[in-house]
Amino acid sequence: MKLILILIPLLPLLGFLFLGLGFKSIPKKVTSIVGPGTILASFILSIITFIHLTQQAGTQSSLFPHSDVYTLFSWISIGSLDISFSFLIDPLSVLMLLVVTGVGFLIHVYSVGYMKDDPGYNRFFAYMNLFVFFMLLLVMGANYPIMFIGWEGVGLCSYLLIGFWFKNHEYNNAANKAFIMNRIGDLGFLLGMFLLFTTFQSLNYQDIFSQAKGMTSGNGTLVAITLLLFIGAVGKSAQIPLYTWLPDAMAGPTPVSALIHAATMVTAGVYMIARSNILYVLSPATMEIIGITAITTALFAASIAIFQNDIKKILAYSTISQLGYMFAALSIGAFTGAMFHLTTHAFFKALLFLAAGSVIHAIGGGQDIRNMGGLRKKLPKTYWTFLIATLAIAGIPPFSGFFSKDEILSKAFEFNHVTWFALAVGAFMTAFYMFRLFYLTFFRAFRGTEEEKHHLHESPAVMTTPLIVLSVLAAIGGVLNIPVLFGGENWLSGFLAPVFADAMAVKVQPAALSHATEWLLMATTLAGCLVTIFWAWRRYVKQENGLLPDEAKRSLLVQLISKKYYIDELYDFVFVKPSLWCSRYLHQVVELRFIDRIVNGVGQVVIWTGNTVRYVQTGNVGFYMFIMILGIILILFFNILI
Amino acid sequence: MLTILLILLPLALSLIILIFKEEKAIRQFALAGSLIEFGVGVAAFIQYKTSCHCNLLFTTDWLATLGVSLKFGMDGISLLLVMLTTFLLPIIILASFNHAYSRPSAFYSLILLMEMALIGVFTSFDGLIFYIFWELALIPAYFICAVWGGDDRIRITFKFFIYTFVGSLFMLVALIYLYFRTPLPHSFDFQGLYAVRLNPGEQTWIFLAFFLAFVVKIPIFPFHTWQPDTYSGAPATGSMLLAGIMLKMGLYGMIRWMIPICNDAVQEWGGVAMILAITGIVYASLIAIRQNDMKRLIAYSSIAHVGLIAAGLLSLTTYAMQGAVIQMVSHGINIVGLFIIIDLIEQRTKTRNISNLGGIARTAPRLAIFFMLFLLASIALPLTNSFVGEFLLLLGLFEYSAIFAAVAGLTIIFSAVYMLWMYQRTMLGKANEFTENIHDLTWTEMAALVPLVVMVFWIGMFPGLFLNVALPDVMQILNYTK
Amino acid sequence: MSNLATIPIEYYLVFCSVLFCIGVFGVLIKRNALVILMSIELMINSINLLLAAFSAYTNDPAGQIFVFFIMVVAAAEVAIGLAIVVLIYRTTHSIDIDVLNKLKW
Amino acid sequence: MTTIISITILGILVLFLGIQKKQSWLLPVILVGLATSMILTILDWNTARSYYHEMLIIDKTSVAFSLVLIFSTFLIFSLASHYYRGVERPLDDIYGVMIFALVGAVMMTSYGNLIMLFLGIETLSIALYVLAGSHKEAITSNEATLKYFLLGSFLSGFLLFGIALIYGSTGSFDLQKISVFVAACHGIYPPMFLAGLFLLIIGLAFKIAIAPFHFWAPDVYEGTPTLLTAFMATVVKTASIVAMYRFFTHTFYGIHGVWETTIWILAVLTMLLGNLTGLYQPNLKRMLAYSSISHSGYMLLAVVAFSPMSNNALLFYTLSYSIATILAFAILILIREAHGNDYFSSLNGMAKTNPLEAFCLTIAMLSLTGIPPLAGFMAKYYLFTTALEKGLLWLVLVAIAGSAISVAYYFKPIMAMYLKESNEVKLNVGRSYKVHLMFMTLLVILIGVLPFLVMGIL
Repeated sequence: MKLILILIPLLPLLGFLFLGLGFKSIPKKVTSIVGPGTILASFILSIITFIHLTQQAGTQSSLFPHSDVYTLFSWISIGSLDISFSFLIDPLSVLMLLVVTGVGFLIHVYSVGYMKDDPGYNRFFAYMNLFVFFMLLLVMGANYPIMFIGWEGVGLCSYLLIGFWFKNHEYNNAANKAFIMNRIGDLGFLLGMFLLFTTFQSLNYQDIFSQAKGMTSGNGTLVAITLLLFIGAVGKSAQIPLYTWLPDAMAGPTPVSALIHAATMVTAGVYMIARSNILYVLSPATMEIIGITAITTALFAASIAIFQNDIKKILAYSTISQLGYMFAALSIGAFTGAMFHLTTHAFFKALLFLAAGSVIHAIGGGQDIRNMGGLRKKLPKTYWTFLIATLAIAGIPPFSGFFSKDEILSKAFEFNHVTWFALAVGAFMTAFYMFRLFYLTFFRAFRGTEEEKHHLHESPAVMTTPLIVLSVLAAIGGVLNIPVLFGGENWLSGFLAPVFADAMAVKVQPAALSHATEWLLMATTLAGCLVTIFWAWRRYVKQENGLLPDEAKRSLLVQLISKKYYIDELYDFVFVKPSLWCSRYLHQVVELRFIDRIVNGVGQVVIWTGNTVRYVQTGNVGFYMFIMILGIILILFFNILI
Repeated sequence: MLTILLILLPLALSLIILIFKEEKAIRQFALAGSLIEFGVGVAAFIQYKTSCHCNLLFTTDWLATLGVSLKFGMDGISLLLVMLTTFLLPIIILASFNHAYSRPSAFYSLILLMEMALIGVFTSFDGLIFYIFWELALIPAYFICAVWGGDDRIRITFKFFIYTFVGSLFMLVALIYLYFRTPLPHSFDFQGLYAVRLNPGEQTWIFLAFFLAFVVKIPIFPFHTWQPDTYSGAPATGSMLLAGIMLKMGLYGMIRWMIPICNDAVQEWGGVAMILAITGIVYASLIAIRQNDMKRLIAYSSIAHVGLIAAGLLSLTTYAMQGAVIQMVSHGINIVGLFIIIDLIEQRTKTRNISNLGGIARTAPRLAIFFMLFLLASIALPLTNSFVGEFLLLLGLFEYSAIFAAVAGLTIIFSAVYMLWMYQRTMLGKANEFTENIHDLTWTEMAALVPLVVMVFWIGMFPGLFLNVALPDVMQILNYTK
Repeated sequence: MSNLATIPIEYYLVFCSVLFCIGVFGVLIKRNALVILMSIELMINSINLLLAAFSAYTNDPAGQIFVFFIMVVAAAEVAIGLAIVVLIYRTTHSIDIDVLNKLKW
Repeated sequence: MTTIISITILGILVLFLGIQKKQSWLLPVILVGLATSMILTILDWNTARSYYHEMLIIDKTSVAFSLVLIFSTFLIFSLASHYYRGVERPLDDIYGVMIFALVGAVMMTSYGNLIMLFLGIETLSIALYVLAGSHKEAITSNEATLKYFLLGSFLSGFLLFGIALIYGSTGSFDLQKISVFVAACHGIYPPMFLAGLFLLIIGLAFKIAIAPFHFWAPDVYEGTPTLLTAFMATVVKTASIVAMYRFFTHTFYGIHGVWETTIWILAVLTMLLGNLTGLYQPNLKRMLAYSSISHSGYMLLAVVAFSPMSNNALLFYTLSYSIATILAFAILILIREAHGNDYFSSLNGMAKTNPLEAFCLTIAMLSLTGIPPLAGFMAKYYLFTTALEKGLLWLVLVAIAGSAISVAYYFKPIMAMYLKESNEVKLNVGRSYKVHLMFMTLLVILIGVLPFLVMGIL
């Protein structure tokens, strides 16, 4: 078992080393095998682990059931600080393992086709493998430092992959932006860890959680810890205020966006909070803050998505808003819901990106949906898969998104109605902008240039197969957690239950909803979605002029939104410019004019004195004699007469 | 015995090398010599026993009348630094091969002499001998930087010399003062000096004297202004020696002398000193963001990094102290790596200005990769050496004061900002007339860089070995402050 | 001896000091090398007188012997001094001490 | 005693050789003679005795310092052949006078009686007046000798007056008797005696070149022929400081309190003035003059804090100082010869044209600065510890500040030699001279690294 666990992250790492050190010399064929191969292998291994875990369920007697900790070696150990390189296997991490490796594998396969003609082919797969390695560390780690290794590692890989086409400084800037914003979060995470350590004298999940169980709810330290960790999550999962890097991150190749900026990395924050559920449950204040942030983000991002025209940017904003959903779920203690949505989202959002990728591929680089349209005929596979994904994200039954969203919504309703309402509105907006995107891309006549028109073609099988597989998953992903309502048995909840057991025990459970209410809610949201979809259809398929509304007619609000609320400009004005100015000021004025001048001043004063003193040496004997006599008189005077 | 050998070998080499005439022989001799020295260092490392606090002791009377004795030995901390020195020297020498330095024999002789002085500093357990080596190290450093340096070197290096010299004079006074406070017969032996009980007033003065000496050397804001000029003015080899090893003398001095001797004062004034150091972190990082000369940028970043180390030391917590020791080694490795890279770039493009560079990643990918590795190391990415150090340092600081830790932690963000900026502007983007047709790393250059990278990840992944070596002595030092 | 004893020692002391001071002032005021030389001689002679007086009063011959030493030395000094003055005169055609101040600062 | 006699005989011998027109024999004879007299001196080691009713007292201290003096003279003489090469006038007079000056100096280290002190000083001074002017054609030399003579004889007048007053109040010239008197008067001292004491101090201070009686030094040093400047800067200074020291330890240790403050102030004044004024000097020789002034300031520390250790410290200091200074002057001679002047600009790029000489001068400068591990550092360190032992913290701080300042001017030649563009003028140096330079350099380093050879022998 241990070997398997070691192999799961090790294989991608080996893949990375092989491709990385092998460098340009490795032929593309080998790469196309090694790259996805390693991931496939660890996917299989993950499945084995999964099976192993389900079999031995309940047979464990460790601190929290259904979990194993495998220690490889002690990493840093001083006194009571003992950070060991150890993996934790429990339902939560296994679920993440499956998602990461599974989706990761599909995307790798897709990339084989997508990156075919790229000079940096090997480099690309090296990075991707490295990413998977770090992501696996992140989810498998049995203590916060190991998670942090993965946490920063994935950040690095996202940096490398966003700036993959490094000749373009726009992309590089995007990459830097991503890395630095993540770093801001990481500092929070780091401080959180320190506080954890000073409080619990350990950084292992088990020790911490078992101690935390005993603590009173709303404990100040816990609140501080959870908040600090949440800052980390905000950075990593692109929530307000640290979300602006994600849309820019679309500069990277589309598979990257699919894997890192949709399916896996950005959900790390969700995973982290789900992992430390007990801490969060015990600090309601934090939960409220999370809730507010999450809901604001959800709506905010969705509203921006409505007016974007770059196919990938739209998806990026939709990712942000979906992440908002997940955090909202967490904030109301619906950890299972969050993880469920995380999973389904991984499916359909990855699918969306890949499909978008194939669209872009087909057109030959163009990403502006205003220059697309009518691709339904040209790319049928892409069309259908995209449709499924869109339905899924829009929350149309029986597609996966419906179930995950519905669970969150009903939980929200239990929690309080305002939350529910906000999230419902979010759902409607999602439905709207997704279908806007869908219609504009696939319906009506093609609006691109001529040679683009010629270029149009369905992507090769190597790309479409993953699309199909994913679309299947996106379609039926819901079965993971079919609510009792539909005669399901909430399998996922059952599976994850042990992880959240303590949290659930602590949390005050609101009265469960009656089936009637649930039906009602479901109906309402569904209706709302359908209406918005219809409206989108009216606006973008039927209406002639509705297609490209000219800027002038737009209301101020709309313009504000379509300019992304000028947040980037704001940050630039508030943070970037001042710090640059500060840097220059410190160097030019404080450093050179002040500190250094004082230092030199001392020397200059001494030299000046020397220069003046030396003129006493007049070279005139009489004068010398006079001074001497003066000296003699003084000495005699002071020593004898006084 | 090994200790004294470690000191005498470089001295002998530095004298012998003067007889060689043609450059090739000199270089090979220097390299071989430094490698042998490294071998001796390794031998010492093997012989070293963590159990006893002062290993490989060598003692003999020197000035019985003045209670000065040649007492050389190693505890874990010195051992690590000696290892660092002996490890870096061959690499630095190797890296200097693609320069055609005038009067090579003198050049390499000075380098070896400096190695001798540095090892002397790290291994001497007698106050005066420590001071003698401390000053001795300054002379070769001065000449290396002044004679083979860049433009405006005369002013810069002289400033550097007189600044550090004046600083260390204070230490001399402090040492002599302590000497007279030791019980008769007076002696400079470190135990004797540790044992001196001073009243608060004296403590403060002694502390200030030591602090001034070390703070200038390290350097810590606001005593740092000599450093960026010197680093950028010095020849590549010089900056490596200064930044990689010599700068550690100050930190080492803090651990070995300042903290144990005036522990009360450290506890009393440490806060203020830490505020200085932490201010320095933010200050230097901010300045680094806007630097155009790569060497200057690194210089400022180094001020920030050592500021963190110093702050950690003064927090007097086990973790921070441990972190400081590890980080001293890591910083040495990383900054030497970065300076080598910068030097290689300058060699190829004849410029060091970020604004002139770009697109090297395409023309010289290996170079870019190594650069990236050292960059990641110096921004403390997990699994690289300086993450271990900074993690422990910040943890220790956090135990001392959360605010300090939070502010000092900003270095994590800032370092990313300026380092990535530098990387982007030099390596990425489109190639220009400077960088169009530069050749990639040669094998000798790789030979210089690879060991560093190995160390980066070794310390990053398995720091246990190094931590365990230092731990008992760190505890020992901290015991004096109890 | 007896008649000498009637004059108290202080008189000698004061007188010699005055002589000495006159010599000093001579040195300070005059610019002429020769005059300065003479003033110095005056100083020395005053000292000789003083020593003689002391030795007489303490009945200790050492003082008077020392006086002879001093005379010898003084003579030598003067010889050198005059030589130097001549040397200077050769080069500068003046014996004013202020003429020569090439060496300064 | 044998020392004085042997040296005197040597002097007479030199003059005799001069009469015999045996110029070529001069230097060999002198060097051999000095060597033998050194040996004879060493033979007096441990035989503490006095001659002629305590006129001369030979003890360890005096022997040690006599050795330093003779050794310095020896070093200087071994430069002479190169310095006076191409001078056709007979040199027996100059050499002879130098040797007689040495006799005076030795007397000053071993006097037991104020008369001997006076005679010693005068023998030294009068000889020096001659030497300073020995370069008759050079107007600077004339000026130097004039200044030196006028000021010297003027101040010796005061010295003499001081002796007279002391004699008057104590009734004796003998140090022992004087100290008996001092002990007898239990803290209340007649003003006449005090006046005498201080006049005596002043007289000596002039010879050592202590501010404010230092004015002659820079001018005279600059004007005097370089070889003899070296003699002044080392032998004369050493002899005078020893005389002062001896006279305090042998006689006035009882009344430490009376003169301590004065010397204290003089020391501070000297160190500051010497170092500060040194900063701005354009030429090496004058710079060395100021450095010698500041060094006499440091030496005063030993006098202020006299303890069993301090004569050791003083010995060590004078020795290392003398060697370093002579070394510097040795290079200076070469430079003046090559360039006709000794401005720092003439040193430019010497490291390229004459690496060895550059190295030697560097060592000399570093040693004078007090950089470990050279002799200068150990000397300063030793001196400062002795001072600190007496609790003279502030004085030491001033001294340290002084040496910090001194870095600025001691590094001028170094920077000129190593960092400035070369002016392609090669100094022509004989092999023997090279050897001599290396010998002195080696000494400077050795004494620094193995200080126990010299330290603590007293």
